Amino acid sequence: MSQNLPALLVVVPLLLAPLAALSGRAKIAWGIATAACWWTLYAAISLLLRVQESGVIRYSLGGWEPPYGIEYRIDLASAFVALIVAAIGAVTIPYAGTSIAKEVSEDRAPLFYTAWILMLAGLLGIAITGDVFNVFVFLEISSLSAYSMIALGQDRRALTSTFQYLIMGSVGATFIVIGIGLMYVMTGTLNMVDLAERLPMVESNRTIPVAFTFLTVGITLKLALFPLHLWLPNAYTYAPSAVTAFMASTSTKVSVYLLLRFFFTIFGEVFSFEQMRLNMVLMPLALIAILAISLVAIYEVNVKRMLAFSSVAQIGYMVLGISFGTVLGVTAGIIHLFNHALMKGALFMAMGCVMYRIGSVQLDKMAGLGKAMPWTMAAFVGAGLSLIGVPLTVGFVSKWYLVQAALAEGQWFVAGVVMVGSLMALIYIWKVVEVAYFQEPDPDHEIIEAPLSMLIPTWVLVIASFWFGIDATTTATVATQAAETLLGAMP
Amino acid sequence: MISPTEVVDIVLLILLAVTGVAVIRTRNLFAAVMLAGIYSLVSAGLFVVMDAVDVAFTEAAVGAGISTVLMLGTLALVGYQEHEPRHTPLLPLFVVVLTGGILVYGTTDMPPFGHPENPAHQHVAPHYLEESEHEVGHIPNVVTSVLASYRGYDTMGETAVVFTAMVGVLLLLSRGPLPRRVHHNGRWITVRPGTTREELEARMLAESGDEPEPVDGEGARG
Amino acid sequence: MIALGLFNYWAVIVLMMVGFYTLIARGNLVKKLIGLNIFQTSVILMYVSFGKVEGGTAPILIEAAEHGAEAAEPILYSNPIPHVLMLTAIVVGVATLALGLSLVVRIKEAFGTVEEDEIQSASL
Amino acid sequence: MSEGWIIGLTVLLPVIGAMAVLLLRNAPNAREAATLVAGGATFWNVWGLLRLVQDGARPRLDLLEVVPGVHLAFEVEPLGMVFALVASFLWPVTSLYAIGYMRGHHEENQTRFYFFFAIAIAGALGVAFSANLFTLFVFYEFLTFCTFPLVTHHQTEEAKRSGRIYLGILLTTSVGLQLVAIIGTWVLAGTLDFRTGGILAGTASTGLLSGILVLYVYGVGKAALMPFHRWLPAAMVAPTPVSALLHAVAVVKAGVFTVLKIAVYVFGIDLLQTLATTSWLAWAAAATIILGSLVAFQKDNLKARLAYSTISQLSYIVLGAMLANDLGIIGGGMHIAMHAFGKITLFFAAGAIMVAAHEKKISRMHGLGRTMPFTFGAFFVGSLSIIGLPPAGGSWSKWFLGMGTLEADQYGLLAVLMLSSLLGLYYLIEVPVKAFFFAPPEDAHHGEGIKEAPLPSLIAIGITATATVAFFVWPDLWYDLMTMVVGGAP
Amino acid sequence: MDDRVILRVGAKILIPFILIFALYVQFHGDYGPGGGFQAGVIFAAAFVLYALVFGLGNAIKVLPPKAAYFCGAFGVLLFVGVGYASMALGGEFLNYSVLAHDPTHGQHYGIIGVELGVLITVFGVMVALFYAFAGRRRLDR
Repeated sequence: MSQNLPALLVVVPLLLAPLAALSGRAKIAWGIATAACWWTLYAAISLLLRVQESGVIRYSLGGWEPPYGIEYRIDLASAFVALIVAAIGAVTIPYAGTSIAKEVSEDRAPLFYTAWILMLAGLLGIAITGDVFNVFVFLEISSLSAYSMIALGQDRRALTSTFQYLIMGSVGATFIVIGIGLMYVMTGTLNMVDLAERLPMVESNRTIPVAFTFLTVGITLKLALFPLHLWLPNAYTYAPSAVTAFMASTSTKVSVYLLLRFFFTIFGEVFSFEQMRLNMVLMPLALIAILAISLVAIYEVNVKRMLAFSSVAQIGYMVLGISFGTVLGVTAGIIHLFNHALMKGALFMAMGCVMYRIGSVQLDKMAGLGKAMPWTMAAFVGAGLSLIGVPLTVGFVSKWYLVQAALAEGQWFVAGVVMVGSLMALIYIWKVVEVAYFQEPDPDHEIIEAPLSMLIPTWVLVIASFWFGIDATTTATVATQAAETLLGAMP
Repeated sequence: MISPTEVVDIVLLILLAVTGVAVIRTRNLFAAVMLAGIYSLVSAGLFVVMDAVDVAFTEAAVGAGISTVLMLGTLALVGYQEHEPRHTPLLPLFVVVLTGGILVYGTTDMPPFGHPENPAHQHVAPHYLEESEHEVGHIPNVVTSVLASYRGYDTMGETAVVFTAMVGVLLLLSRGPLPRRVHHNGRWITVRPGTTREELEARMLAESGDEPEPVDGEGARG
Repeated sequence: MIALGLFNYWAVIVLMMVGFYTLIARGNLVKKLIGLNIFQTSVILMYVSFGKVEGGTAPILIEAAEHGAEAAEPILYSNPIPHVLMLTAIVVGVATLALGLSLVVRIKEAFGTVEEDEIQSASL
Repeated sequence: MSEGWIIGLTVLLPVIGAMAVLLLRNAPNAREAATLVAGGATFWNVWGLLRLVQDGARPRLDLLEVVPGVHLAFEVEPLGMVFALVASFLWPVTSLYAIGYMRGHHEENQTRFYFFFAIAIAGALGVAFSANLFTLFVFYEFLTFCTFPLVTHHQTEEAKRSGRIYLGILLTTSVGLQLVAIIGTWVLAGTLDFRTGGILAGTASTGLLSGILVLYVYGVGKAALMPFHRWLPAAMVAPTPVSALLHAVAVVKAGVFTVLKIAVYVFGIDLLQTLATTSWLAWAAAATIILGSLVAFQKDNLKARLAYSTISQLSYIVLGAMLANDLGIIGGGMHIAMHAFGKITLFFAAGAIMVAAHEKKISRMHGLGRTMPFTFGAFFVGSLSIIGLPPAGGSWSKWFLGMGTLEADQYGLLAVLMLSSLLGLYYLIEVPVKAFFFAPPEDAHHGEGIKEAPLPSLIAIGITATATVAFFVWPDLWYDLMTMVVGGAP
Repeated sequence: MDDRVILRVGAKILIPFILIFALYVQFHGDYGPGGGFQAGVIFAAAFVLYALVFGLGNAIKVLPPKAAYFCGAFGVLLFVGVGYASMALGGEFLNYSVLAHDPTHGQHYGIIGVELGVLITVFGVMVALFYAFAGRRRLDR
């Protein structure tokens, strides 16, 4: 089994998905989904360990040698991202068991969990594949399942926001397909490594820069980089709580990974940054995302929506890191992938708990929740501190690397913007804290603490966001090595 | 010198353009759907001209067949008429022209259409054409051997996508018992399935005279 | 067909942009999906154009016996890879379309309209 | 037990105390006893460490590596010892005071108060013992957050507003400026450890280093250099023991301590002297000294007046650091201790007046000295120390600061120190003088039922007032420690 | 209903031929254009035709929605199952060569298996989609 582990990481969920669909009972389907999530966590951890030990793992699907067949190619970056996805899946699925039972009708639950497993499989497939067209296929699996889950939100606006997401997501995917086609026509191959070898021969050609442009635009649509982020706030706001937590922590992360993969592995940093001057585009956009979108978040009164805008701003941080094009910058980007997954997951899950009990996440409805739901709000504050970037939380580690990357390049202004961004996070997190702790609750409503099955997963992420903030050596080492691999500084 | 196939190619392309523009212009959605079907059919023809018989077959079955049926089914539910656009289409026009312009710029360095020496035809494809007979066995249709074996994993993904679509559509559209319409005090009230009698009575008491909000079909067929 | 030069690509690009325009400029959700459909079909057209080989034939191997007289010269086949990719893309396209249409149906039920601006004013 | 773990225990003891407080929340007497015991134990530990430091040892505790190359670590050196001594000694004293105050004032949520109080002390000790900039920053921020519930203790609208200002300014400066400077230091020097002689020398152009110095000095918002001083008066909405400990000792001293520490161990005195912005910053501190005094002058609310006096006095220490010579550093370091004891006496007295007579305004305290002679007597002693007059400890630190300005040939700054003392003479001495010698306002009822504050509070006031005088006679402890900091023999 | 007689008779005659054509497309996929996907669509088209002519109710009797749904899931299982089978026999996932002694035979079996999976899924999904859309009635009527 062990030599087939790369394939099993993805195909076990793919086997379990139809089984969940056929199970017909919500509980059984949930059990199957849990099995799928935990299996992938196990597999992702073993793969990461194995990659650390013995380098890149290559696995030829169907036994066909690349570039003739499709291969899975797992280096540190992909193993790390796969681990993020799997870990978040494993933590959110117990949570989903309770929250979905309330938000989605029982007879739809089996289908819901099927979509959940499919999304997991799709994201993992993107993370470890070594074939560009295979990326597209798995991107569509994850996108379609995401659409169907978001549309299940209780507010009718869930439908329109899903439609908006579907349109923008499909445009993004089509752009990616166009880019892949243009690369193919100039090189005759779809394998990433093969492409990386053959692209330099035709780089001076006009077609490749255009392919690069289309891929970049397509992927940035998927990862919701400003100004292509319009779908994200709506989708995150109206989706069922568990879905928001799962998606916010995984799907944009995988898109960021794709960006890394295309920029560094396939096109190479020399082409991406010296010839295409990528940083000239990405850096301003990232900075605007950090400042402008954080400002929007400050004025938002729906807390889920506030957090969604904050996600757009945080994506700005990741892209900012990447836009330096240095090992330090990419390390910052990768480590923030992980860190942001932990803290935003926890924040959205805390809001899910609030939703579960009071049916709303409007700021004015949350008065006095600090007393009524102490554990939930403590989780919110804990993860919020991380978002602000208080030391000994993961958010600080991200900022540490990001600012370091900026200063190493002499970009003091950029470092300043990063800090201003985290202060803006302070403002919007603190708005919630003040309402929850400084206002008296509505005495008419008896509000009790969220159920343990939701609190425990939330707290797992909160504790993790402190744990990996206090001891960030592991994550930082992996991220640095991954960045070095991507930039080719290491064999 | 222009060969007959090239003439066909050009004619079909022009036909497609005309159909496309007609789709934009018409406000009748039924016509638009039909034109989209025709668009698929014509492009299927074009695929045949360009030797992509499998693609043509699929496009005809899906684009002209299934897609049209689904769209007509939708139209039956949502109505046939499109409203006048209310904003000036300047921004979309700009985006489209920019995108198209960049693409055209990208093609200017491309090898000419159909040239056998194109890099795309030099690297992996010849391996399939030459070796599939030994490697996969006697399957003359190379598309099939690539689809099902060399890139079988993509096809598995594709099957999963289809399955995902079904999961999604059923999540959205399936419903068990339809909402009932109950006559009360001279008005019709829509009652969601699963409403208990007590809830219903309480609601009737509370009802002030507004038509209830549109009902969401909860419950699934399974 | 070499005589066509790049004309074929350009024509395909124009078609793509027709679809793309319908997709982003129109407010009717069904019309948007039709636009998406045209957009994707045109991308398929682009790929298939990439696979075309002048003087070639469909990538279905011809037995030497059938081939007969011309055996001396190798037969040219069109490139099968774009075809394979596009079979997948068509399927993905119809899957997206189905999901989009079912959303449209639900939106109509929830908002009473499928026009974007009316939905916006309804959800305020 | 190894020396390193004594440090760990010292920082941990207040936390253990806090836990005990939480556990004993239903038994007020036991709860307060726990605070006092923990306070005493902590001070005992610090005293033990002091012995080691005086013998030239530098106990060290490496906790863990947070990101590669950056450790969470403690190391005790003389400057940190000064701060730790002040904080750990004044914690039990303040607790004693708080017992009287909180009960006398019928405050709510007393458990939360004692809990965060203890936690804040842990933060202050962490700042004092930090072995590198990172650890210092961690505890610096920790201190900000765990004092927030104390500042907003009353949970009123006003408390909420003040809390916003408090958190806003402290975090804006620390994250926006200080952290950038720290990471800049890391990028330039490749280390964040505090080392005698500094780590930044020769790593970059003096222009860049001058810029980093500015980021540091303004980035330490807790030092309350204008214009980042607004948080301090805002935080005065807190109960008086909080104001006393946190805003005369722990929080503000953490700020100026950080400035001193950065000056000595990150830049080094030699490097500081070459930087263009040093004297400029010294003048910024001088401006704060004067402006703070002038504002204090106009405040009728006693706590507000004390707050602005604190702002002014803190800049003495910043000024001492920016003089960039041994005398300035020694004076600054000693002023940490002298000001702490003096100012806490003043706050204690202000609180005592509030508990006993329910008066906040100075103009309404006329004649009150006759009913509360002990309190106003202590206030007088504290004032002397702040102004820098014998027989109070403050005179020594001011003396060294003055000498420092002369050594730096900054006669203008010396004039500033003089002027500020004159202003202080007026705005501080005014209070006891009017209390003793002026007739009470007509609608006041000072005679009826008002007596001195509760006994625990009085004991606390007595201790700090006595210490203030004692340090005039025996300033050696502080002087010796600070001499070690600048490299002299103990 | 009389005017539909021709339609009904026509459909009755046509549907078997469509089904046979679908099978042809399925199994001739190795030699000419066609394969599981196209065949699945054609199969589904036969059903759609039946439903349109004889009514949704009758179609549901012939093929209940649950069955269509089952097909949609089962095809995926079959496809993935072939992959697992090749794994179990010591090859990589979807390496059909190990399915028989002779690699090309194995490839052949594998391709038949996965094409069948595609057929079943596509057929099931298409019919399920049709049912879902057709079963949804306009509420405002």
